[in-house]
Amino acid sequence: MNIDRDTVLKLYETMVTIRDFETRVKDEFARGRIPGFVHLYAGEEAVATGVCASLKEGDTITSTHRGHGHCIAKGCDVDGMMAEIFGKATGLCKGKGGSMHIADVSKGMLGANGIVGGGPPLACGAALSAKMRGSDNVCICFFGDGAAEQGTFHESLNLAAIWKLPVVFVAENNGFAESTPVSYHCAIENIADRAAGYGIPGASIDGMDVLAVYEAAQEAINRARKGLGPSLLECKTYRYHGHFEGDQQLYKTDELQQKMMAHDAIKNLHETGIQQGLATAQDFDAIDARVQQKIEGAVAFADRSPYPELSELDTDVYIVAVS
Amino acid sequence: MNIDRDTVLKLYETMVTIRDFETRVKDEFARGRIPGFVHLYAGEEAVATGVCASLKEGDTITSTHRGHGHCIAKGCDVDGMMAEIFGKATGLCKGKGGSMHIADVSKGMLGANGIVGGGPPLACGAALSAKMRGSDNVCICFFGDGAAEQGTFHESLNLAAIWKLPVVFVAENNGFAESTPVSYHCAIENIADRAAGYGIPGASIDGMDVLAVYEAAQEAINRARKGLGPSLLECKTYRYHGHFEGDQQLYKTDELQQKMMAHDAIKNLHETGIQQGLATAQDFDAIDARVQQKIEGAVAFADRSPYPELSELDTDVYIVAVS
Amino acid sequence: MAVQMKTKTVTFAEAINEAIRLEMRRNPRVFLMGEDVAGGATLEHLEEDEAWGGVLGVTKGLVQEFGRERIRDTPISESAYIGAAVGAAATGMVPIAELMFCSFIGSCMDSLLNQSSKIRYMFGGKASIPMVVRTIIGGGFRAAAQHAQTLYPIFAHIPGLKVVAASNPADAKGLLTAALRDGNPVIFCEHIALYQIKGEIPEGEYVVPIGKAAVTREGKDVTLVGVSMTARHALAAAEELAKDGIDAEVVDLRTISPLDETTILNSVAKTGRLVVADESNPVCGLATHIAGIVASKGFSSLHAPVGLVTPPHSPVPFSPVLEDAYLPSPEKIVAAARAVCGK
Amino acid sequence: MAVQMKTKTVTFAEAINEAIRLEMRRNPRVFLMGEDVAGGATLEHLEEDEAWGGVLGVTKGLVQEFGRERIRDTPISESAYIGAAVGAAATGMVPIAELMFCSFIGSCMDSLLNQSSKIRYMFGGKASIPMVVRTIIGGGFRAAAQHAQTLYPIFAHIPGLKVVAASNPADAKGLLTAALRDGNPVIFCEHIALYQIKGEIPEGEYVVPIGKAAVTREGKDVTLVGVSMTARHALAAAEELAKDGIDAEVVDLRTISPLDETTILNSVAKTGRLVVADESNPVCGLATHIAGIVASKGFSSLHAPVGLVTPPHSPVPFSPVLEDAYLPSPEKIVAAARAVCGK
Ligand SMILES: Cc1ncc(C[n+]2csc(CCOP(=O)(O)OP(=O)(O)O)c2C)c(N)n1
Ligand SMILES: Cc1ncc(C[n+]2csc(CCOP(=O)(O)OP(=O)(O)O)c2C)c(N)n1
Ligand SMILES: [Mg+2]
Ligand SMILES: [Mg+2]
Repeated sequence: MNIDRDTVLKLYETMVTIRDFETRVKDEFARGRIPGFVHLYAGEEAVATGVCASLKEGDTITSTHRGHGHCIAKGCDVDGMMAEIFGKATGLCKGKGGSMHIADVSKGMLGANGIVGGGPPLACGAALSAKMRGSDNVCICFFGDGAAEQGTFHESLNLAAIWKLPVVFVAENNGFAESTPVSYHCAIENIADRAAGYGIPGASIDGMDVLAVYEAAQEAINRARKGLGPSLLECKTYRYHGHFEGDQQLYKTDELQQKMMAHDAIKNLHETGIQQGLATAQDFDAIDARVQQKIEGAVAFADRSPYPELSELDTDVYIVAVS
Repeated sequence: MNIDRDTVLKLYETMVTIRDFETRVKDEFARGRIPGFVHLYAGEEAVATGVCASLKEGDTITSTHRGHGHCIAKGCDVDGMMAEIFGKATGLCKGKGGSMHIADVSKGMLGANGIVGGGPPLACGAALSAKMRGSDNVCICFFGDGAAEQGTFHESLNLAAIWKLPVVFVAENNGFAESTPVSYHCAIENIADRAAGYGIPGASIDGMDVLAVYEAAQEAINRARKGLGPSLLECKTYRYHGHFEGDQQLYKTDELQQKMMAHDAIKNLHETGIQQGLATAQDFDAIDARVQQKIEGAVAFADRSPYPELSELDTDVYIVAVS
Repeated sequence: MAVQMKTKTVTFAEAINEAIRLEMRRNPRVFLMGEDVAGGATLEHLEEDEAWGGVLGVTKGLVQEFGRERIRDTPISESAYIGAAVGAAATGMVPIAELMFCSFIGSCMDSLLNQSSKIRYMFGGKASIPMVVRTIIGGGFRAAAQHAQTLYPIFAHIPGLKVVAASNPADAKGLLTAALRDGNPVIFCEHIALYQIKGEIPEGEYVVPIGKAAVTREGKDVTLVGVSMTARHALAAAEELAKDGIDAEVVDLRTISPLDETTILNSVAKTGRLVVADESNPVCGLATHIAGIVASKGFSSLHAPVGLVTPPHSPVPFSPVLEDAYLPSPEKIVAAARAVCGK
Repeated sequence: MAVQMKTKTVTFAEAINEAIRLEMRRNPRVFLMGEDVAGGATLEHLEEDEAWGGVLGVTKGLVQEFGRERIRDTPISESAYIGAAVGAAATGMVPIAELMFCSFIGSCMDSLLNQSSKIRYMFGGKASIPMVVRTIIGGGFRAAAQHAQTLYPIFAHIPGLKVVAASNPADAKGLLTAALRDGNPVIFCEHIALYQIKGEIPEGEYVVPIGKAAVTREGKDVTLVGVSMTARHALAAAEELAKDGIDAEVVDLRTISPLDETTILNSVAKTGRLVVADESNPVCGLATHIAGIVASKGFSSLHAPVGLVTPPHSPVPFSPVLEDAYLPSPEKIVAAARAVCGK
């Protein structure tokens, strides 16, 4: 695959944005400024980034409880995201959803989802809709290794297969579902091998290598766009922080943590970019600086934004008749 | 495999009992004497019969909406069954369950189930129970091809696999889920191929050949008894009548119906038994006569039995405290 | 309504079929999916008019006009296809998902409990989920515990869902049309024992507003509230009560959520007495809900205890004798009304 | 109770842990399964005392005593493992299945709606399903729409289930013990904001009967009914009301199904006034159910409209300011009580 400079820098910027966003959320949470349950995507940046890089206008994604990275990769506004996570009126969901329900349908981001396994059926629907509306749009369904044991995974893969829906199912296998290792909860080693049960392509790839993800996802996305149906792409990845903030992660060994962090996706791309002469250290530094500013701005925005009015409590439950 | 005379006659008697029972239920339904929805097992006798022949005391089965055959093969009393289907107080469930909920837990028959996909989780539980109680008992989970698209199928196979539960999942692939062909609703040709997604053995066999079923099931059951975990056995079979009584079955072609009925399991065993010198026509005739009497008796029993008292309406909802 | 309309006599099932047909003609974004809603998908020998059209034939014939893309057979994967309806609704379509029997909500509850109902709110009003789930409720067919439930209290309990249940063909047509234009997830409950009941329906476009109950009989002595089948039972009971000199007013709810509290409270303000007849189970069901609303918001008009006519707190039994005893009936409503009227 | 018991002070979470521990010691058929209830299954480096013990640590330490067969981590397959609990219960075991948050009922509703609750009835009383589902309810943790629901009205609506929700450590211990001996499927609801609350519990075996409410404060002017967190709010409200000269009686339901109607009706017979405070949503919820029961069976004792204190008919919002406004509180109960007392 030919990767050009623009692609490298774009992938890098997205990954760094996610990393910095999450790192900042972690800090703000520790400072007690973020309420609720927060699940960070740090470590897994290559997956959302590599997959979403091949999406276009009208494409959609479904996400999980660990959704910040998907949002950013799909182009959601980080100011609105941070404000949402702070519970502010200027948040993407007016503060009503929070981290676990952050969404921007106008950007094709169909929502983080607090229900493990909640996404796959929605993804089938978005893909069916794209198909019935005559577009060549696709839907990406992100889900964790733990979600691969939910019934909705199975039903959705079968449905997408028999209807040849333009969905790419992306398993983010980070080795754990909460504190439970995938080797315990899953009867087989590679989730991608379940693709055979639905007669669709399946592939297991290194989810810490953004270029590998980019390449594999592009193939699956193109296939879906052409009307050839769904694929299952398993990205082996790793989360750097706890399942949620507050988790002490004793179920991880230091060896594992060090090994995976040594294989960091951002560092890898940085190195590859320079080695292959596609970008310079200065290019990357400029991005780092820009992103830092952006995240700083997002926190400031969230900070100065007001909380929702109490009148918001029972609005937005129903849409007022459209007809 | 060595099949002896006793086995042949036992298999034959069970199959004929099911066939005659169902034929009679069909008639009685047509005469307006059976209320509700009735799903007949005629045509599929070899599956329940061949599988249950290797079960022993303490083994359990879970069933489906099409459960009469499973009941008979598991040794339920046909008088009590017929009375149940008639809605009588002497029925196995005192008339409260009917055809779709017929059960006899004392016989290890954990119930017909009106919910497609309802059985697999229950089967995992019965198997887990057998295992935790230190027995070598197994549970057989019968389910239709249509149920293979339910999420519970997937979750249960994975759970049984990781916990090495003594379950044999028996897919009764009769080609249709209601009027929908399996070739439409299932993304792959053989349901048994899904076993690979759980790292367990899977096999597709001729479900109209009771000896083939007997043999394959015995292997899977033995495996389960030895603590080696679950298997998935797909029996390709065919239902002779409608999805339920009243169904005109226009979705079947005459060719298909004739082809499958020509391959009748009972006829096959009759022929094989005589050809191989394991039994005589007289042996079979004697069974036919005995079974006819038994079914006649069951109808008479159901007929003369009283309906439940109205005081039964709200009893049996809760067990009175046991402590 | 004062407007003159051409009418015709059809069954409840036909009225539903017609509402879907007209709305699918009008709005290309509407489509139907469910198990065997067309029937026999991909079978070449099967003529489209021989296809099932749903387990009880309610959607028969639609596939001929709209084809198998828009009348879409599904696998038995309620979680996937009802969840898919949510995803499709969020992205520009107006799906009708058939959940064959409401009891099967057990197999797809998440799509209603946590997705369709909550997305709009969780997303701060920046999404809408215009979809309809059609589902069978009710007893009388000896379908027993797992097929004869009446589970709308569970649906009504969930904010973000609307819940509708017609008692006659005209309302069925008008409410289903309204549901398909509502813009919110609407659960459209069809009582199994109503499908073959006939009635007049207006020809052509016909909308009955969601959220408005109908006073189907005026009276001054007692208010009888019912919905779906029990709305009919209430009318029959009122005729019987008239013979005793009890002049009952009958309220057919038509919509369960949002509940038309105003119509109920106005009626009780007039009559001073209330009987609620409902086929759902009694605990946290619809009957006590309405009684509770009146005890809270209409207490001063109430002159007698509220009469509740519901099944017992038990599953639906199979045996005909038991099921008959289980279900609400005009006789039970009459008895309850007499009791609250002190006669 | 008059019996002298040795007591100790523990948190609500510890009380639950102890009830499970004692019952597992007593009855070898009892076992626990759920996601991370032990935690870190098969990880060799992990010491058992470092394992999670449930997402909020409630079952921490049990795996050390009982091992991983009886404290059993599951995949995220609620349908399979809660359904498995039913199958295990039908065949001689007494499973405790943890449904981490009650909202996740969407992923396994069938096992409760159509299997565990109905098997005994459908099988003519010839089976029993002795199992407990432990599940988190309630708000206050900014967990938003899909994690902060209070769904016991849905459970209570289903005949065949029992539903319990303690408000303090002692009841938690006693009711969970009772649930494990009940022989029926019991849904044991644990309010997330109660876990760290401390209270005295009796040492050793302690059983609080299912189906009996507790009058936690006697009074003559108004009855305040609550359950779980709202039972505490009601007590706090009563103290506040006392300052105004309103003498409130407080009923802590403890069991939601079967509901102790007698205790409620007796109290209302004494006070003539009723306020129900409940954290579940208001339509077909618990508050109107109780109001409806009283309007039907205790009408003659009622001297004022029933006061209802519930969240609005909307999902649980995330933002702290909104969630605080959403939840019932002592202040809201005080206001409702004043209103029904005409003060
Ligand atoms: C239906 C449901 N069950 C359980 C949970 C609780 N839960 C939240 S995240 C999680 C683990 C998810 O693991 P995985 O899918 O691998 O995603 P990861 O957290 O690793 O990204 C669990 C069990 C939930 N939110 N929804
Ligand atoms: C959850 C659920 N969905 C739908 C149905 C309606 N239904 C009853 S039987 C059936 C077809 C089942 O097909 P299959 O599993 O192949 O069994 P078969 O009838 O062929 O024996 C359907 C859709 C149901 N009972 N339960
Ligand atoms: Mg994971
Ligand atoms: Mg079939």
